[in-house]
Amino acid sequence: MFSIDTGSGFWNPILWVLVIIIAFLMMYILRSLGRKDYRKTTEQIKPFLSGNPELEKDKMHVRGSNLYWGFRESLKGFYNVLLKLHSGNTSDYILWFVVIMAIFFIIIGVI
Amino acid sequence: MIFNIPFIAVAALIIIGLYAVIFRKNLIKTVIGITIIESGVNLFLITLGYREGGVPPIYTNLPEDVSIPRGMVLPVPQALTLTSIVIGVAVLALMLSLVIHIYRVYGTLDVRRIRRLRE
Amino acid sequence: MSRRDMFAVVFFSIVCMFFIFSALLMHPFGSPDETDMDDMIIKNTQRETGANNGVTSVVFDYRGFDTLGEATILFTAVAGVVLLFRRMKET
Amino acid sequence: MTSIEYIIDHSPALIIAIPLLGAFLTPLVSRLGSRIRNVFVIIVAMLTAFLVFLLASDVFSDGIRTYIFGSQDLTTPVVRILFEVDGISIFMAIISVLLSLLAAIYSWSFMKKYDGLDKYYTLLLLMTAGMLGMELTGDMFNFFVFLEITSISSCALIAFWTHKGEAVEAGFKYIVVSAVGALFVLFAVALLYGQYNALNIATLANTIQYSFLDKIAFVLLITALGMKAGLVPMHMWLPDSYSQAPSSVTLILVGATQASLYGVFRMCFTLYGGVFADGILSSMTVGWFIVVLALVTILIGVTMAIIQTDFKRLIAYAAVAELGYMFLGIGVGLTAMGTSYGKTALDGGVFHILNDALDVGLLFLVAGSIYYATKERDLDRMGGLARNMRYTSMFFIIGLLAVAGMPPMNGFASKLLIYESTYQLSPILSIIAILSSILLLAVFVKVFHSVFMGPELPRFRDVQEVPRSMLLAMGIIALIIIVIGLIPGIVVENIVQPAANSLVNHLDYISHVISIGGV
Amino acid sequence: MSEMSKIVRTIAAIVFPFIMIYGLYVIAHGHLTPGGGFQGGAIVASACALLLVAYGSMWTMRRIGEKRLSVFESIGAFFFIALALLGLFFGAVFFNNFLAGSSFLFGDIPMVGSNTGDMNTGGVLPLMNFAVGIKVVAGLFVIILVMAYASNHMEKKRGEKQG
Amino acid sequence: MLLEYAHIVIPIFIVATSIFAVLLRDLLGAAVAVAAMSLLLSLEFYILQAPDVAIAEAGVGACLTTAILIIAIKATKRMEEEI
Repeated sequence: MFSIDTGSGFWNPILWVLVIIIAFLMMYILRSLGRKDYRKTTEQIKPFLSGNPELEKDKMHVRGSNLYWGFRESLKGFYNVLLKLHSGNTSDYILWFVVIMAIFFIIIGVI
Repeated sequence: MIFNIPFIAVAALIIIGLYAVIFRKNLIKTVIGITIIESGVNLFLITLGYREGGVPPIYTNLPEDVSIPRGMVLPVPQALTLTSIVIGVAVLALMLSLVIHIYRVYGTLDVRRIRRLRE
Repeated sequence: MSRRDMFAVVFFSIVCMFFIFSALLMHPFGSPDETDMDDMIIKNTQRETGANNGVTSVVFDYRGFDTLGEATILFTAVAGVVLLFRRMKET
Repeated sequence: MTSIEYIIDHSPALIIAIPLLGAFLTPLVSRLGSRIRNVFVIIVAMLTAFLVFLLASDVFSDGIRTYIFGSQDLTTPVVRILFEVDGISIFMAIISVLLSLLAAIYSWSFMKKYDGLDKYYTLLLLMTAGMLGMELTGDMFNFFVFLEITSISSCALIAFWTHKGEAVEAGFKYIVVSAVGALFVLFAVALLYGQYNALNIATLANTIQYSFLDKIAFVLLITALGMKAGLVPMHMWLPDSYSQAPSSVTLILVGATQASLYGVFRMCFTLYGGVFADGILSSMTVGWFIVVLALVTILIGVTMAIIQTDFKRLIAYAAVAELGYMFLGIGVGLTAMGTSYGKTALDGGVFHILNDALDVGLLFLVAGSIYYATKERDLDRMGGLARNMRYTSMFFIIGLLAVAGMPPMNGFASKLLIYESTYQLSPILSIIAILSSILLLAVFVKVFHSVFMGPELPRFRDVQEVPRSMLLAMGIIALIIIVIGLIPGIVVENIVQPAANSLVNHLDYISHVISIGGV
Repeated sequence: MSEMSKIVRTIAAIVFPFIMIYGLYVIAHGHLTPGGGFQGGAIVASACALLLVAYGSMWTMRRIGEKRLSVFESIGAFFFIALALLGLFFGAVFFNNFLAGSSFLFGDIPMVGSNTGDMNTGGVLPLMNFAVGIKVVAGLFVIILVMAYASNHMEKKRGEKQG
Repeated sequence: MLLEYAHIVIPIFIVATSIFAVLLRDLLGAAVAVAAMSLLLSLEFYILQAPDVAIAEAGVGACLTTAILIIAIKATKRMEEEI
């Protein structure tokens, strides 16, 4: 009922749910071993930025385009080609259709 | 072979239409290209249904010497073409109203400049 | 001629070639190979639908559902055009 | 004959007729008031959904069901239009009707502030009818007609916000692409008609010879429908239109895209099924072609999704990648036709259609909710929204895990089937697919961080949680995702495998028409 | 489109009923002679387009109104699908031609082979022709009317911007 | 015999008008060329023994399509830009 057979193995979500529950239990146990002198009213809630003062909220947030900046930078050549292909030109959309059709014609018609 | 000319005309119409869509830079030319492709397909359907020396499949005041069914052209492609013509005008109207809106916003009909959406 | 155009011309001509090929390979103009379905419609149209016009009987009886679709397409196009120009009318 | 049997007997016709009737009446009903109109549309959608589920229960237990329009019995050769409902058709119909019902519920609050809503709801119902017609029909020309209905109505809906130039541009691109695609489909239908003088899929599949013209028709059909389904490199219209349409429309657009995908399935496996089965055309050739395109689809979808900054556009590229997984499933199924892992791949591909519709749909609805609450789509300008929008962020986590194929969710179950079967064809393909899935997770972690996490921005201090109807629509999808994730066995055995079997056994499809007197 | 000169308007007013009658004839005789709902509808719609050209879109919009035409279109579509649904109730199948051979309205069966044509034949076909005719006239006219009005509006706007 | 020549001549004219429709820089002229193409197409339908379709094509293709095209051209721009 719960498991599916994939031909070379099986998948059972119930087992996975059990694993998750065990993981949460362990996490809870580890958490309860920690220090208990945290107070909300003291200076403890302030972030520690190597002694620098905290900026305002707007500037602290890591923006969407800043994430994976390195990924994009390292694959720059690939992305340049890819962005050039996504030209946004309506004629190009139909051109790609014709190109695929031509390749498919050759594959089917010749072979 | 000479009598395959209507079929070759169909192929030519489709090619001309595709040419207009791919190589012309004006949006209205794109629309006209699609209309031409559609005319080509309509002509193809009707040509498929033609029988040499046939008469239309209408019995009102039919000449007596028509052999049935061999002497009549095929009715199904004609029905399909009727549907296809109305579909064509519907698509055309919608496309042109979008073109009018595009001109209102972008101020141009050049395909190469109408690409705020890319990447 | 830009690079894009050259690229386009190559593939476009391949597609053109195949279209012309298929036009030459069609059955000879004016003599369709198979006509079973249409012959049956021509023979039975008067008896079954009572209409003299074979095309109308196909449009509204044998393939009436297509016609419903076609009417729907027109309806859709009208709804679309009116929807697109709804702001124009207010001003 | 009891009344329930009577309804089941006529349900294929009623499934199309009821949304159409509803669409024709909506302009008249909307004069009575907006609340009545919304209730009317939702009732029509629910009635359609009810009929689809009724028909589904019958098809899954008793096999293929046909409906002849206009006459009691079939003639030889088939002249009338035939609806032939088998496993895969009804499987797709369930997805479509579910999506359109949810879109109707979601639109209640989401579209409240805009004008032109009577036409909006009309087009919504027409689109539902179009998708259902494409999926249930057994006639080539009828398929074309419904394809056009779907594309015209969705084009008008994509350009709904006409004051924005981008929306109009997206609508124009979509209509050009779909008009050209549909015309080539019609051309292929005409080629087939000219040779065999038949329009019925079963009749054509029975007599197809695979001459040169049939090859041309095959290429035209697969390419045109592949373009409408968003196969790379013909996918470029997809992010445009998905990102510019209102979110409720995007939800149905996912269904419309998948209806085109169904078209590819139907043409490959049923219409040209005999050609592959007899070995006239090696299924390896077409299969590898589709596998390669599918891998390119996955890779380009994922890599383009990483660098997007528009929320909905990012999800749209992720949807392209997800489409690649389905194409990978059917590609492997074609390449390894007849082997057991080929069947498993097909199961996975079919199962992934359902999962993709739900997962991507949920993400689009979340994006729509955020747009509703903040009027913002740029990822760079958002942040800290989880504080004020608890439920939405919870739904986003569910959708994120599901779309990236994290284990307890439904996406994993179908992707696992695809991975394992692909591994037996070629390990490298499977590894690429798994890596892309991981990248997909990375993409959505980025979105989650930049939208929901982070400090509370002063601009969004008084953002409210979205209205109840939108939460209801998202909640229903999330619930279905979790349920399918927990009991994949039941779903695969009872719904997915019959659907995949009906693809493989194209002879059943033909012989059923023969048994009722056709061909 | 703005109004044309008086000569054009007069001629359009004279020609309009003739085209209208021809279109209605084509619709009504759809089951006997070439023609039918779509063709006749297209002819009548082109007559209406003539009116639009002669009198200008403002006048036509004010006189006829796109709302009213939309209602006509809905009614035509509704009749069409209702006839199909009646087939389900009387003939047990959706889209059944339940009137053919019923010796009721349009119920006669013509003589097989060539004949002179009898209006009272065709079953539901003439009714469907009328429903589709109404629908096509209203639909095509609404499309042209709305587009002409919008184009007129845009032209005026552009003139204001330049002037 | 005459009809057979017509089957050769009219398709050639149709293709010629469609080439005009594509190549003309003046969009209004292109619209007129489309109308001419539709009219010739309707004539071709008529000699292919399809009077039903011929009426529809003449009404829809030659009249309404052209009207819509001209309306759209009036609302936008008459000449194709040269860049």
